[in-house]
Amino acid sequence: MKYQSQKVALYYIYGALTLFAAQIVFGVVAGTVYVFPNFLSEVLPFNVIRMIHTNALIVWLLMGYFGAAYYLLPEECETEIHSPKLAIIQFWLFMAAALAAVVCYILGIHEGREFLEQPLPIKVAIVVVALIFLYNSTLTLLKGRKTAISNVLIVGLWFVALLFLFAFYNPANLSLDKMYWWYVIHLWVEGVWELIMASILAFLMIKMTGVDREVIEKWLYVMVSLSLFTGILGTGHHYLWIGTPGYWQWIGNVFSTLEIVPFFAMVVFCFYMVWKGGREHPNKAALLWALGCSVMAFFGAGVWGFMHTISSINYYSHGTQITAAHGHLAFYGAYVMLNLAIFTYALPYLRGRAPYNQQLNMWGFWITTSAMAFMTFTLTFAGIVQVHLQRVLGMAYMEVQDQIALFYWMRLGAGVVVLIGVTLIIWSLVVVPRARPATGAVRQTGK
Amino acid sequence: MKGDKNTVDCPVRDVAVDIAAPEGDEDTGGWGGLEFLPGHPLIWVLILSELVVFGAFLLVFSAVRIMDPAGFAADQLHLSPLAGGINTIILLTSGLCAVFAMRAVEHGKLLSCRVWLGATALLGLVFLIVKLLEYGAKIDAGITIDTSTFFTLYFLITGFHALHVVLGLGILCVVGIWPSRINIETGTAFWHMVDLIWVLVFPVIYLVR
Amino acid sequence: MMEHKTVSARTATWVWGVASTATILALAATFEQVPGGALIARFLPVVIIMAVASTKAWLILRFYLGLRNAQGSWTGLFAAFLIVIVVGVVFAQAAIILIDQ
Amino acid sequence: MSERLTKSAARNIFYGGTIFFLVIFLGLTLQSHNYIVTTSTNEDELTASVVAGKHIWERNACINCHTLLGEGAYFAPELGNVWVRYGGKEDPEGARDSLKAWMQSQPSGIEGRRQMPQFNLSDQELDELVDFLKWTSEINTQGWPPNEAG
Repeated sequence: MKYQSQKVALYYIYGALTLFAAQIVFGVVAGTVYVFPNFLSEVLPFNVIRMIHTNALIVWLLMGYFGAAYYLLPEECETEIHSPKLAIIQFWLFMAAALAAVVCYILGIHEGREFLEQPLPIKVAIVVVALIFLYNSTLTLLKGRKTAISNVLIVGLWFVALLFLFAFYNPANLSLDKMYWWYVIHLWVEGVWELIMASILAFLMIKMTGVDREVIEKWLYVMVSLSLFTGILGTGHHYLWIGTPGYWQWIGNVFSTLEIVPFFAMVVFCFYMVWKGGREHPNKAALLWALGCSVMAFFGAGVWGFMHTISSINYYSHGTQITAAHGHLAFYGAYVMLNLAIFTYALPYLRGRAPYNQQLNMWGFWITTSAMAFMTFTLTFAGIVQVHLQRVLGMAYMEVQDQIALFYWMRLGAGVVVLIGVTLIIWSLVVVPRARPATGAVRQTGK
Repeated sequence: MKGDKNTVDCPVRDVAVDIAAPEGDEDTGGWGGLEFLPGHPLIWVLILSELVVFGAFLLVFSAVRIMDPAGFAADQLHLSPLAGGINTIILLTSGLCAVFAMRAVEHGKLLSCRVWLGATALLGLVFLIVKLLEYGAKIDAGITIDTSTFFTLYFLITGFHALHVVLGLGILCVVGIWPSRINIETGTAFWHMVDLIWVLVFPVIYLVR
Repeated sequence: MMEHKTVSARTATWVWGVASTATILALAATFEQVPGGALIARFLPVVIIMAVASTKAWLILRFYLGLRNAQGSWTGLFAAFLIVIVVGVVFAQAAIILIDQ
Repeated sequence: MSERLTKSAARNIFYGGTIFFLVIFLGLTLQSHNYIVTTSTNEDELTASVVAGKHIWERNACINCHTLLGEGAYFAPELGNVWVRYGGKEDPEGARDSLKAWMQSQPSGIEGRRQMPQFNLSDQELDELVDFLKWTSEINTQGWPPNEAG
């Protein structure tokens, strides 16, 4: 750690990890309700559990991005953050808004658009948080060195904030409502979040492989170009059955099929850089997360997304457990693993823990990743059965659910294993154990 | 312009890299194989994406035609192959002008380069006018994007292509204002791509029956 | 880094002449078509049209886009792109004729 | 020829290309907006009651169990076509009564069955919610869902 103000990232990382834990716990609870439908049904209905599960995810990922930005901006811009104090205020405001949202949900105060359930005052607070961040980070960027990584990252975060403004527009016409709702959801996760992802991966590659910045930044431009050239019109795959014109099927088919290309480019990029760099970075765990992120994003977002993006397939699979399978692996692979990669990389420096013992963290990686993969397979099979019984044979929804109960048991099992893995990860990140002197002969030399 | 500071210091750094990294086989400049194509490497990312998109559209068009050859044939009679053919020749000619513009800048003749670029753009404009007349005729005949699968794809593919012509015109203007060799190379590469796509779109949609 | 040599004015004009003539020929081929005729009469024009189109495309790629200076792998990639499209279209036509039979 | 390598040019192409696709996207959305308002949905029947029903739907976060036009949680049945499934096309009054009775009788409390909470909606609110679901079922969704099961 070169710059004092990088320390503010610690707040965000711990905040993110707290909400991460909450997200997983509520996920396991939701999985339990699937197999014991009466569990908690009087106290905490499923809709509230799910709301907390998804909202906690989105908020902690965003918090992680802010943390990552505050960590890498000073190194990229070669200057301290404009105002660390403001960054801390921003954190507490964000954390307070997140916790207030959870309390509101439990009390039954929420709005009803999926993922955008936050009551209006909390939405406003989120905008204020974003404005503080943009002010702080943009001024940092302007006064320091301008690199492709910091530019792309900040452009990504600007658009995250701008697109969120569509959360305030809720037309009475349901089809319009849905069309603009995707402006937030799709253009976030399949558009500008990919900019954030590519830039953070590029930062990690520069730091960990020692490959020349020139090379990496050029790759970065190729990756983000591919992401947006395909991702923006790829929105078409959400405009199939919600009252939008039929031509979206063609646009969606062609462009969203190509959305797999940027994810493939990221895999090639990461592995090529590591191979080319050939440098042994002491933080193997962070490298594992970064490589794992590119691979799992490719499978979760790329392959699993492609599987049901063609309109003639989506006609049958839309809104089934196949969607759930894709959603779980895509978010985990692309964005959860990305955040864990940068946390794993940054924490030993922020806490001054060299040499750092990564055993626990890497165990967490393998356990969680395998369990997520298993969960995805389970839900995919559940979805295939569901599609056949419900969409082809026309069996009633609840009867079909009884048929696939076994898959929900397996999913719960996978969920419990994820919880164990995540516990290990969080533990290893919060404690940041030192390696014992005997085994810690390799001193951490990175900066 | 805000980015100007970057523009100034980038080449310096680039040169330094060229000297520092002479191992040179597969990525001297760090752009991978894209390095060896004319124009800025990133324009080739765009060009390749576009070719794949249009390629996919044309294949989809052909595949869907298998389902309903009679309907496609009937709808196709509403198209004017003559207008399409004229447009093909217009674009081919504008491509030729673009080559002349490139040659001019190579010999350092900026004025001549701009004149050829102007001719290129003018022909592009004529292409768009012919296109709009075609669309106008369709709409007058009550044909829209919703009329049938054939016309959905017709409007999507040719419309998307026409928008590329519009973008191409913009690019030609930009590189015409700053006519460095690399800029002209980049701009004309994009223009030739638009030309190339039309050469494939025209027969598949207008002629094959 | 490679110096890309632009084609000579003569070659460029030649390419333009060939491509334009090909366009006119392709147009003529369409007007000659008799719908519902013999098998070959329905198949051949499509092959000719696509052959002409891909030749034009190839000329543009090589001489206008400057691919003749590029490495073999690039040439191969673009050739593959053209082949896929031509084969796709011809295959579709074959399928239509076969289903029709 | 090191000018070829400038990253500022790369940035310009990235931004230029992105703006190009964004403009196309916005143009198509605008056209879709118009299509939705004039063609695929029934704006004339978007009555105060339907709008109120939509708010009730939102206030109670129905989307976090059900799907609506295939979007939402996958824990409970699709409701975009529930009006059709309940026979609303042939017998609107009967369908309305059945839907209301269903919601009033929740939760079922049956062991091993998924439980829908009791939202304590007034009779008027129930009517509004049903109006919203009826309106939703009349959106032209390109033929989705494949069958009544939703």
